[in-house]
Order: sequence, then structure tokens, then C-alpha cells
Amino acid sequence: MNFDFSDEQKQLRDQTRRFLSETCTTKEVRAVLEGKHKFDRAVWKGLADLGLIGVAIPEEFGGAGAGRLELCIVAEELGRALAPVPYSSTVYLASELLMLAGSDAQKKAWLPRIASGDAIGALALVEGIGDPTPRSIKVSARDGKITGTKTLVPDGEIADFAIVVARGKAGDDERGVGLYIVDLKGAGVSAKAIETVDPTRNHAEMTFNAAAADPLGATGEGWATLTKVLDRAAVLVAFEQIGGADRALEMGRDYALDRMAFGRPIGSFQAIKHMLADMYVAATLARSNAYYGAWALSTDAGELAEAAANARVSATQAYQLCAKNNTQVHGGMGFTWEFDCHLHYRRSNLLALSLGSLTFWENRLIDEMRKRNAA
Amino acid sequence: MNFDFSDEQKQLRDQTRRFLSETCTTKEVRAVLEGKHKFDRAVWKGLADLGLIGVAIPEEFGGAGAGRLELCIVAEELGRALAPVPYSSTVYLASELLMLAGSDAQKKAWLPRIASGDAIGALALVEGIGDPTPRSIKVSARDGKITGTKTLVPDGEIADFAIVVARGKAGDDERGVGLYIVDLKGAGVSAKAIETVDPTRNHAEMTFNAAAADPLGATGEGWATLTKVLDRAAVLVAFEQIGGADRALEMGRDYALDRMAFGRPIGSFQAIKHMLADMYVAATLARSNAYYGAWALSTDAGELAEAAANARVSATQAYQLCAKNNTQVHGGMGFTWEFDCHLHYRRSNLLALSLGSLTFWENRLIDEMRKRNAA
Amino acid sequence: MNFDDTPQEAEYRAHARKWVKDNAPDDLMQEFAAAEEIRDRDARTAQIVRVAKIWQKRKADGGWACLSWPREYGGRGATPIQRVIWDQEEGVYGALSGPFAIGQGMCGPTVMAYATEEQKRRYLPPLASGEEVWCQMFSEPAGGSDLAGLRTRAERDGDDWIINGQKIWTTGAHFCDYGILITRSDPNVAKHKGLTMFFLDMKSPGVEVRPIKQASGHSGFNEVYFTNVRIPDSQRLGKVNDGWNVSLTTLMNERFSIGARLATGVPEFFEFASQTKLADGSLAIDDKAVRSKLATWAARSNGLKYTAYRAISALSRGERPGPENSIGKLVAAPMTQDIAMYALDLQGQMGAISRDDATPAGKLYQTLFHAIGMRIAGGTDEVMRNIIAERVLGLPGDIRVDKDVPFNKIPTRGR
Amino acid sequence: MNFDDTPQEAEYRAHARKWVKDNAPDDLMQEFAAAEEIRDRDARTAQIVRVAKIWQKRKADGGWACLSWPREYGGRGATPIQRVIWDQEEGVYGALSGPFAIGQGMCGPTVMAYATEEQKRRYLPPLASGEEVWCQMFSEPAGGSDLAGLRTRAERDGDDWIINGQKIWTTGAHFCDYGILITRSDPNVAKHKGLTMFFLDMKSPGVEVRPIKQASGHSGFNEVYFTNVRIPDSQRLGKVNDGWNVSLTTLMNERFSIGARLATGVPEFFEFASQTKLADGSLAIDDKAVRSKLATWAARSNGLKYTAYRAISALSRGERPGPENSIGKLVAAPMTQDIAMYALDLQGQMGAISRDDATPAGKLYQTLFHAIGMRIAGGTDEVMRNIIAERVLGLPGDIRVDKDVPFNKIPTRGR
Repeated sequence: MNFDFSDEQKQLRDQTRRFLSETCTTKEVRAVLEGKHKFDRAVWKGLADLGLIGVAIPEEFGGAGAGRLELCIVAEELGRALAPVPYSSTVYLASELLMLAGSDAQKKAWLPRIASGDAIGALALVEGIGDPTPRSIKVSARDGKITGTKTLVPDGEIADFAIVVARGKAGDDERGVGLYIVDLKGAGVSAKAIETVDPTRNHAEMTFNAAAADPLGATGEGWATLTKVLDRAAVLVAFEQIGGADRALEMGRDYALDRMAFGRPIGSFQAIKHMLADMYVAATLARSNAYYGAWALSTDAGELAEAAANARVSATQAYQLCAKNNTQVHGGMGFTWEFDCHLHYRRSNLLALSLGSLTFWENRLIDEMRKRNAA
Repeated sequence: MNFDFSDEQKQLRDQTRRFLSETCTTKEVRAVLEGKHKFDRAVWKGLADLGLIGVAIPEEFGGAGAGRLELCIVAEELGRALAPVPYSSTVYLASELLMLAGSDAQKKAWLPRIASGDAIGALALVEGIGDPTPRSIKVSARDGKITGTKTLVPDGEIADFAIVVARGKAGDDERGVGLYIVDLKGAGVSAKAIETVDPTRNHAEMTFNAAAADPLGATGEGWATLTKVLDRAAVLVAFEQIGGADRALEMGRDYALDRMAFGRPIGSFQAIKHMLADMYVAATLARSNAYYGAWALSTDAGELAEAAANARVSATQAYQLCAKNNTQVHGGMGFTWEFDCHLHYRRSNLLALSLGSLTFWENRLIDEMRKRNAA
Repeated sequence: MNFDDTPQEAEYRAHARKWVKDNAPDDLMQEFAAAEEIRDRDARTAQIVRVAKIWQKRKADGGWACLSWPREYGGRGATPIQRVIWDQEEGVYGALSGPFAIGQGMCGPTVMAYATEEQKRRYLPPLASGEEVWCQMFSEPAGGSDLAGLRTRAERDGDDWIINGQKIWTTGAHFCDYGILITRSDPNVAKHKGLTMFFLDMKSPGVEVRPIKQASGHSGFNEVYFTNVRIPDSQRLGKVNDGWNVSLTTLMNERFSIGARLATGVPEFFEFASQTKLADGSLAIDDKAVRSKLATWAARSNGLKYTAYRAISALSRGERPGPENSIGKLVAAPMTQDIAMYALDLQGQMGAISRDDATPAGKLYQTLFHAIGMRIAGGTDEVMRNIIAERVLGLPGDIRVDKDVPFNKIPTRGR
Repeated sequence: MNFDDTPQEAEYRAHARKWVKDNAPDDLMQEFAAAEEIRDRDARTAQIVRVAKIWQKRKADGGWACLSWPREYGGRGATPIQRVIWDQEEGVYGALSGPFAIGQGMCGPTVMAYATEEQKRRYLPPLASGEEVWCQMFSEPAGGSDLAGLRTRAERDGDDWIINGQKIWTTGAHFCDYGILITRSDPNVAKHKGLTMFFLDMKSPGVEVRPIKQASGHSGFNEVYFTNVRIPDSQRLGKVNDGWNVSLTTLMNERFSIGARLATGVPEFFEFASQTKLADGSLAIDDKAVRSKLATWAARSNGLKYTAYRAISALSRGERPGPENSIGKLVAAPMTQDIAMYALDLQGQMGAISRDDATPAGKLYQTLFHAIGMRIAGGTDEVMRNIIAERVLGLPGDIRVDKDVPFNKIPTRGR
């Protein structure tokens, strides 16, 4: 059994961590937080130069042709560094959707530009409160034109193209849902910034007014394609979360060792020790579950849906706990803008909702457990 | 505002506590636990002699004619002492049902015997897994005869009479449900002991084979009567629970002060201190909620259903937490038969299910909150 | 057991109710609410303080300011239960007096206990009437839960003391006229034994107030820097090096706030769940998972409410409520955080939006950050559990390695 | 990343699998299961031990007993990963060897590290083959989490030691032939410094074994009383007064149980929820509240499983897993307790019934009591959190007031 990353993959991790620790400190993260830029272009360019954006894109489309395990490695480091870049939108979602459902022409048109860092992608899915369902999709795609409003699109303001989930046929069920590539530089597209709990990641409300759309796969297959890619992306977001959880745990541990109260490091009080132990436990369970997700992702195993949901539930709980407790360990300092605790508190709450709420993934986990047991 | 018991009521508490501390130590509780008796007759007789069984029964029927607040006082003390007597079945349920729905003749027949300690009552309601609903009632009452099986009747083996919830008319809804008094000494009644998590309280499966039944109120009103009495009883069980929670907290605190490890009382370790603080918090919230329930019970306020559910949810959680944590504070000793921790662990888990599960009362609380807000 | 007033209480309540009705500051409430929309901190503060002073002066003229204080200091010698009745009758308008809460609740009692008679007659009446505003300067970057670990120095210089150092989390310092200040006057003795308390004019040369930017991005608190600030010895409160005992008077009054309504998030969540549809089209409040969580939260929130009623009943009987009332914040603060996170979750990705009018749970979004501070201010969750364990349950205190160690010998870095 | 064996591992696995298939003790498993129904403790134990000895002997003859031990002591010098592969292939049959777990897992390694060569050749092979059974006597009524607080005295008498005192929670003492025993040989020095370890014949005069009745009413453990029990000095393990270090060898082996399957209650609850209808007629697993709880529990349970896989992978690479594997019990024990309580709740009043075949959650009922012990045995939840905080995260140890204090000067009552 080798339920771990390979030595080469660990080298990739070291390399990515080194790069991010040099170029993506919390100074850079805060520049985006404070509105100086909408994302960090230097980090984005550096990731492209290192081949990390196209790490899983086949070589024929300009990528590195590595596998999904390498993506997991990069994801963990981006989460750890709180990287303010549109990686998840572009790589986990847009790129994966193109690779799964795109025609050769579509792949040729977009994948090389993604890999080189020249095209940022986004997924335009959400149309209101609650986790999306086929029924919630009202934005219409008719005669090659998209019309309607997506209420929250991650990276919507900075993306070059979006994959829009839209209704290509009448009705309110899955059969009418399709995916459409929209060049966001074209006519009929407008984006309005939406501030979220974590302003280090761009979000926008996007309105399409007869914007030109290129169908990605057949209408009616859109929801199934989306579901499959969301499962894959869930594993990758879980890696971002465990990266963040580990960092928040380290911050809490370091502060507990340094900070004195009553003549002792606060980390010598059981209340703090045990809070940190609980964070460690949650982070460890989440890491192990993420690894199982990575295995399922990399082998495209039948267990992917269950493994992804399991990883997401575990990672969401772990990162929220670690970020929250890290803030508490920091006491009054954790309540200041100056300390970095709130960066993880923000990110943990943002990622908890990405690709669907905790409740959504809990239900998906149970559904998949039942399917497996019924089989 | 006087959101507290009166001085007279506090005297009743002191008197009851004194009586129970003399006659109902854990030695007596253990005698029942170990199967030496099915309940403690001496305690039962003592309660009757002190007028505590009939405390809320009107004087004309042989009771003390006091109010429901006095019942709350007694309930708390019984819970604290883990009293192995059929008080809840006889007093909160049978006696209350008789007072609410009984004819003058029925009251005359039973209430004086209850007050004097000569008649033990029981409520025969449950017919299987899950919280009872009108639909779950299959035991039939036809032509003055009851037939069918009640799967779990508290105090079923020791009761002299039962109030049986049975189906007096065809159908599966509330309209066919009635209440019936059955003299358990009569023909067609059999009881089989059922061991539960807390053997200090008697339970039986009861089978009725054309047992003679005396209708208590009209068929069709049975479920409504029952619901009202369950709300009242919920407040009283909550008082038993807060009595038990307080005792478990005291036990844990005392042990933490006495028991040494690493040269210090274990109560000087924050892990133990904070566990006990959490128990105190839960017990305090539960007590305050129980008091509100007592007010609603004693005034028969419109808020009774909500106050009862609120008290039950809070008291169930508090007693379960206190009993569980008390056991944990006791370490290995808490895992022995010899120490009394498991007596509260048992009772807390029994009472958690009495009159309906935590889930049942949670749902009832929300339903009642909605009604109030809609009004 | 009842919720009824005694005849005397009922009479007092009728009196208070009539006065509030006759003087209802609905116009001020509008200005107060409007201030929330002002983005510039100084302008916002100025409007809030202006409105607060109008209401406070009106109350003072009517005899309702600091009503439990003696008449000679601006109060009317009311009993604690009369104070509670007033608070209930003042109701939502009480929020207007927010800027005076710390000065009247903590500084006033300290001045009353330790200042000279002349000082009391000079300072307390304008503090009661809101004409002068006070703040409290205890916390320091290095002295949070361990308040006595503070480092702001006070050095004697003739009839004066020279103050150097820094305070943090000072509410209202930017609009206050006076403040009480605890300092280290002797670093060579054990930490509790070398502290001295003063009051000072916040306009004194060398006092600099800077806003703190909080995790949420807002600025409700200040840092206060002291550079060679001169305080006359006559403004010392209590004996030299006895500041720790003086501070206990102040802090005891901080915790003695019966029935103060703590935000629990439960009404907001109830409203949210009653209005919000989940992905399957059902109302959130019909969802079993939501119901189970809400029931637990509601019962805890109700428990706090009725615990306060029990404390009020004790006051009504003339008893003084004990430290058991410190459970309020410990229960409410982590619960609001949990509620906020759950409310965001139920909205899916849209839950992340931070504009509080953009989503049904917008108000709960603010709670996400508010809860961080609530779990720390006035004692962290962990300190509150220690207080309950030690003062209510009688468990031993934590082992004190810095006891009897001279302050300047206590290590300041953990590694 | 894969779950595949290396070629060598695959070969070893095939070999083990074939042997297990050829020697499958299905008949013994039936007898083992039947023993559970025997109410008399001694008769039940006798049957379990008899069956265990047959299977263990068969394994020993086949070369599968204590396979990581050196050949000369009854093993076959296998690597840790080979040991894991064997455990996986032995599968459910491994339960048969339960009576030897402590002897082989804890006593054996201690004997191997500290006994003479002659003793090792005498005692280890029959321990491996199950012909002799060993127990471990460490815990005392006064020394639970604080193991070194033990009071059983060992006094030198010529070439012997005289033992007086009491041990508790001794698994299997009533059917064991030998045991290792830690004692206090010098009460005048600090508590860790005055301990000495021995092994002894459990039939020695003055040894009395009494069953402990547990909270559940069952008796799985014993107290062992020592009254002037004589142990030859030749049966000392390690140096005089060095017993603490010897005990660390034993305990390190206790915690080094990779991938040991801990009961989490999750499969049982899943099955229960899939089969049980709630009051509204719906299946429990369709209830949102049930789903939310189960999802969290399942994810934690899965996390333990994959954490074990990571540890096995480290073994496979020749690394030794660290203390981070101590999370298993800390996660599983309180979780099983919560699961059991919730399963009972979902059944309403019938959930209280204790006969495990009477209700759908009957198996979970037993967990209610089992969990109490699980949260304590081998380190309480609180001790496990301390271990993680200190050994994994590097946080400071608790303050030790009894350090360097002579044992007989340490207070024994808190008040």
C-alpha cells in the first residue's frame, strides 16, 4: 500500500510552497483584500510560468500533462498561502469542464490560453439563495445567445470566459440544462462586483443580454457533466481547505507557545492545549479523507462521488474549526485587522460554501453511502 | 417579579429532601436495581404518609389540595434521589388524567386510593418503536373490553390500574382514540417485565385480552386529553431531570476536589474544571427553563405547550450531559458498578426518552414557537 | 411563582412608564439609526454622542439618570430592582445611552469608592447627566486575560506621576473627556502588588488616541498611547500600589449587569428560517436538521432569559445576585457564531455575500465577526469557564507560577 | 497513490491468505460466539480461552504466531508491514486470539527487552504459542491517569521481594499464568524514581484475583490483591527503581497498534437508520436531522480508516508511525457514545430497552456502557488530548507540582 504522494509529487509540493512563500505572503493577500487589485497577477503569472496552471492539461493543449494528484498538491499549497488567484474557477472548473465535454476545437481554443495564464475562466451557475438544482436554472440559452442574471460568479469580474449553466430548452428539469462557453470580452456581458466574506477572492453578479454562446456538449447532458466536475472540484477544494486548516493550526500553536499570560505560555493551559489538540484531530481526519478523495479523483474511481463528499464534509468542518479556534487562541489579537487570523476565518467561511454548502455535501455523502450499500 | 418558589414551597423541598436522604439513599436505589424489589415500598408509603403523593389532588378526594408548583418541588427531589418509585406514572400521568377527564365517580373511585398510596397507576401508551402518534394506536377497545399489546408500560408490573390509550372506533386517526381505565387486578391482563437502561424503574410489556375497561372521557377526545397531560408531565419530568443533573454535578465536583493525580486535585486541571463549568451552565439553563415551565403549568397558561417543550429539551440535554461528564470525571471509578455514577447515567438516559424522545420535544418546541409567532 | 410586580414595584413602573411615554425620544432614535449609515468614523461618532447627550440630559432632568446613585452625585438613591424596572421601561431607548455605559457602569462606581468628596461632587453629576463622558483604560497588548500583567509605567515626580505606555481596546476614548487608568508603579514587586489607579483628563498633553481596525474592517475601539503624560497625585484612586484592589471594584461592576440583553442570534435565525426556502423548495424551518439545531439554540436562549428573571427576583427580594450570572456571555457568544455559520450555510454560495441587506441572513452575517469579539471581550470563554469553576463551584485556581515573583522577573516570551 | 501491495507484499499476502483459507477456524468461531451466551463468567472464560488456545497453537505451528518476534523466541522475524498484512488476512479470526493480546502485545516486548536470555527462551515461545497466558498489572485505584502514583509496595527480603498492595482493571488475570507487575520499591524518592518492575507466576501464594463488576453489570476485568507475595529478584525486569522506564516500553507497545479496528458505531447506526421508520412513517435515513449527524460521524469514521492507511503506508516504506496515531480512540470513543444516545432517542421510549435483540438499535444499546470504558481505558480523552498537544504539537507539559517531591510527601487527599 502506498496511500501517500510520491517523492516527485512531494518535490512539486516543496517547489510550489517555496514559490508561494516568496511571492504570495500575506502582504500580497492583503493587497487584494484591501481592494488594491482584483487578484494577484504576479502570482498568477508565476504559477503559469512554473506550469502549475496547466499541470493537468494534456501536453498537446499546452499543459504539463501530469495528473490530478499533482493538482491536489498545488491546491493544498494555494489554500495554505490563501492565494488570491482565480485558480479554482479556471482550473478545477473551467478547464475540467472543457476537458470533459469540449470539442477538439473548443479545447484548442481555450486550454493553451489557460495553461499559459492568458485566459481566466469562471463557472456561472448560481442564480439565487440555496444550493443550485436543475430547477433553479432560469438563465436561458436560445439561438446561440445567453440571457439572464447569475447572482454570484466567483472570479466573474476578472474572468476572460465563463462556462454558463443555462436552460437551452423549455421546462424546469435537468433535460433542458446545457453548458455554454461565453467570451466575456464580447457584447452583452456585464459584471458587478459583489463583496463576500473573503474579498481576497473576486466575485461578481453577471448579467447576460443576448451574449454569444458556444454550446459545450449537448443540451440535456449539461447537469450530469457539471455534477461530475463538481465532484472532482470538491476533492481539490478539500485540499485547499486542509492546506488552510494546517496553516491555521500552526499559527495557533505558534502563538500559544509565544504568548505569555500569568507567567506561562498560554499553550501550557489545558483549555488551549486541548483546543489545539481538537484542531489537530480534525485536520488529520480531513487530510486522510482528502487523500482518499485524491485517489478516487486520480483513478476516476466509481467511488469518486462518495469520496468527494466525504472529503468535503471533513475538510469544511476541519478548516472552519481550525480558523475559528486559531482566532480564539489569539484572544484580542485575533480580533484585529492587523493579525492574519481573520484571513483564514474569512477563507474558511468562503470555501465552506464553494461548490455547495456543507448541508449539500452531507446529503450527497449519505446518498452515495446508500447507493453503495444497496449495490 | 417573583420568579422563584415561595418560602413555604422551599420548606416543602427541605422536608422532602430530608425524608428522601434518610429513606432513599443509593442503598435503597440499588436494592431495586439489583432486582430485590420492583420498587421501594417504604419510600412510597413514606411519600403517602407525608401527603406527597396526593399533594395536588383536591382535598375532597383525599389529597392535600396544593398546586402544581408543589408537585414540581417533589419531582426535583425524587429526581435528585433517583427514587425508585412509580411517582411519575401514578401522579403526573394517571392522577392528572383522572382529574382532567374523569367523571366524579371515577375520581372518587381512584383519587383517594392514589393519595393514600394504595393504588399505583400507569399509562399504557406505547405500541412499538418511535414516538406514539394517533396512527400508532392499534390496541382496541370494543364493548367495554380492551384487547391488544402495549410494548412498554412504565410501572406496568406494579401498577394497580392503568389508563390505556386505545382505539374505540375504526380508522387510524385521532378521532378513534380513547382513554380507558383498566383495573389490572382483573381478568385478561398480563404483564411481562422488560428490562431497560434503568432497572430502578419498573417497566413491562402488557397484554390485554378482553380486559374490562371503563372509558375515561369520550372516544375521540382521548388524544387531546393525553397531549395536554403529557405537556404537564413534561414539566414535572424536567424537574426530575434538573434534580438529577444537579446531583450529578455535585458528585463530579466533589470527586474532582478529592481525587488526586500528579500531586494535585484533578479539579485543578482546566480540562476537568471546564467540563464541570459546562455542566453547571447546562444545569442552570435547564433550571431556569424548568421554572418557566412550572409557572406555565401552575397557571395553566396558554404558553404551556411551548414552555413544557422548552423545559424538556433543556432538561434532557442538561441531565444527559451532567450524568455523562460526571462519569468521565470519575475516570475508572465511574466505570465500576460500585460507584454511583452509572445510576445517574442510567436514569438520565431513561428520562431522556420518557413521554417522548428529545427529537419529539424539539419538534414540539419549534411547532409551538411558530404558532406563537403566527398569532 | 409569578411575573408580577409588588405593589411598590408596580407603582414605580407606572411612574417610569409614564415618564418614558411623555418623553419618548423617537426623533432621537431616528437620528441614532441614521448615524449607522455614516461611513466616516468621526462624523458617525459625533452624531451618536450628540444624540446620546440629549437623551441623557433629558433623563437627568427627569431624575432618571444613574438612578441608583446617591442624590448628591446626580442619582436618586434607587434600589437595584427599581433600576431594573427603569431599564425595562426605558426599553429600546436605552440604546441611546450606549456611549455612557462604561463611564457610568464602571468608572462612576470606582470614583465613588475612591475619590475625595470634593472630586465626587465635581465629577459624578456631569458623568450622570452625560455632560462629561468617561472611559476605562485597563487592557494592554501584553495584558489581556492576565490583566495584572500590564506594563504602562507610572513614575513619581514630585506631586505628579509621569505615565508612559499603551492601552488597547479602549471603548470611546476618542470622544471621552475623562478616563480611569491603571498603571504599574512598582515593577520590583509581584505583579498584583505594584499597580496604581488614576483618573485623568483625556485632553492631557501626551495622550494620543488611535482607532483599532478590527477583523471585520470596522473600528469601534481605540489604542491609547501615553508619552510622558503628567497626572497630579490628587487624581490617584486608592493607595499607591493598591490599584489591583481598586480595579476589582471596577470589574465587579462590569459583571453586575443583570438582565442585560445579550444578542443570541436566535430571533434573527428564527425569522430567517421562517422565510427562507431551501434547495428542495421547502421552508428552512420545516427541515428536520434546522429544527433540531434551532430547538437547542432556542432552549439555551430561553434559559438565559429566565436565568435573568431569577436574578431579578433575587434583586426584588433584596438579595445580590452572584457570579453565576456570568454564564450569559459564555452561552451567547459561541452560540451566535454557530448560528451565523449555519445560517450562511443554508443559503448556499450566496451566504458568503457580506452586504447585510443583500440576503435573508444578512444580519447574521455581521454576527460572524461580532462573535469573535464577543467571545473575548470582558473575559474569554476560557476565562469565564474558570470563573464559574472557581467562584461558583469552588474548584481550585490554576497554578500560579508568577505568584510572588517580582514583575520584572516574569518571562515575557514563551520561547 | 494507490492501495496496491509491492510485489514482495503481494507474495506475502498470497502466502498468508492461502494458509488462512486452508486452516480456517470456522468451527472455533462458532464456539467462540456461543461462549457469549454463557452467563457464568468462569465457564464463559474457560470456553473462550480453550478455543483461543487451539487457534493460537495452530498459528504457532504454521509460523504465524507473534510473527514479528525473532525466531528463537517463537516468532519468525517478520517486518511490521508483514505483520499488518497478516492481521488483514487473519481478519475476523483475529478475534479468537483476544486473550493473548495483552500478553503478546505488551508483556512480551517488555520481557524481550529486560529479561535474561535464559528467561526469554523459557517464557517467550509458550507466550507466542498461547500455551501460557500473561497479563499486565499496572493500574491501581490511586494511580489511573497518574500511573506513577501507584502504591503497591515491593520490599527487599534477601534474594526475594515481598509484594503488598492492589492492582485494578487487570484484563484476564483470572485465566493468566504469568503477569508483569510494577511496584513501588522506594517511597522516599520522587514518584517516577522509586518504581521496580517484575514478572511473576499468577499462582504464587498471596495473589488473589477478584472480578470487578462494571457499570453495565458485566465483569470483564479484575482486581488483583497481593498479600506478602514473594517474587525472586531474578524475576525483576530492569534495574531496581528503574521501573518507570521499563513501563514506557510496555506502554509504547500498547499505543503502537496500527490500523487496529476501533468500533465507531457508524456501520451499526447506518444499518439501523436504513431500517428504522420514524413516527411520521419515513425511514430514519431520509430524515434531514439524521442525515446531517450521520454524515459528520461517517466522515470522522472514514477519516480514522484512511489515517490508518497512511500509517500502514509509512510502515510499508520502513518508517515508524508516530504518536499522531493516538487520535483513534479519542475520536471513536465519544462518538460511539453520541451515536448510541441518538439511536436510542430515535426509537422513542422503546429505545430504553436493554435486551440487545429486542430493538433495532439493540447493539448500539451495549455501546452506551461500552463507551464509558472506551473513553477511559489506555488514557482518558483528556490524557489523549494532552498527548497530542505535547508530543505532536510540542506544547508545554502540565505544571508538575509533584516533581522532585518524595512520593510519601505527596498529598493523597484533595481536601
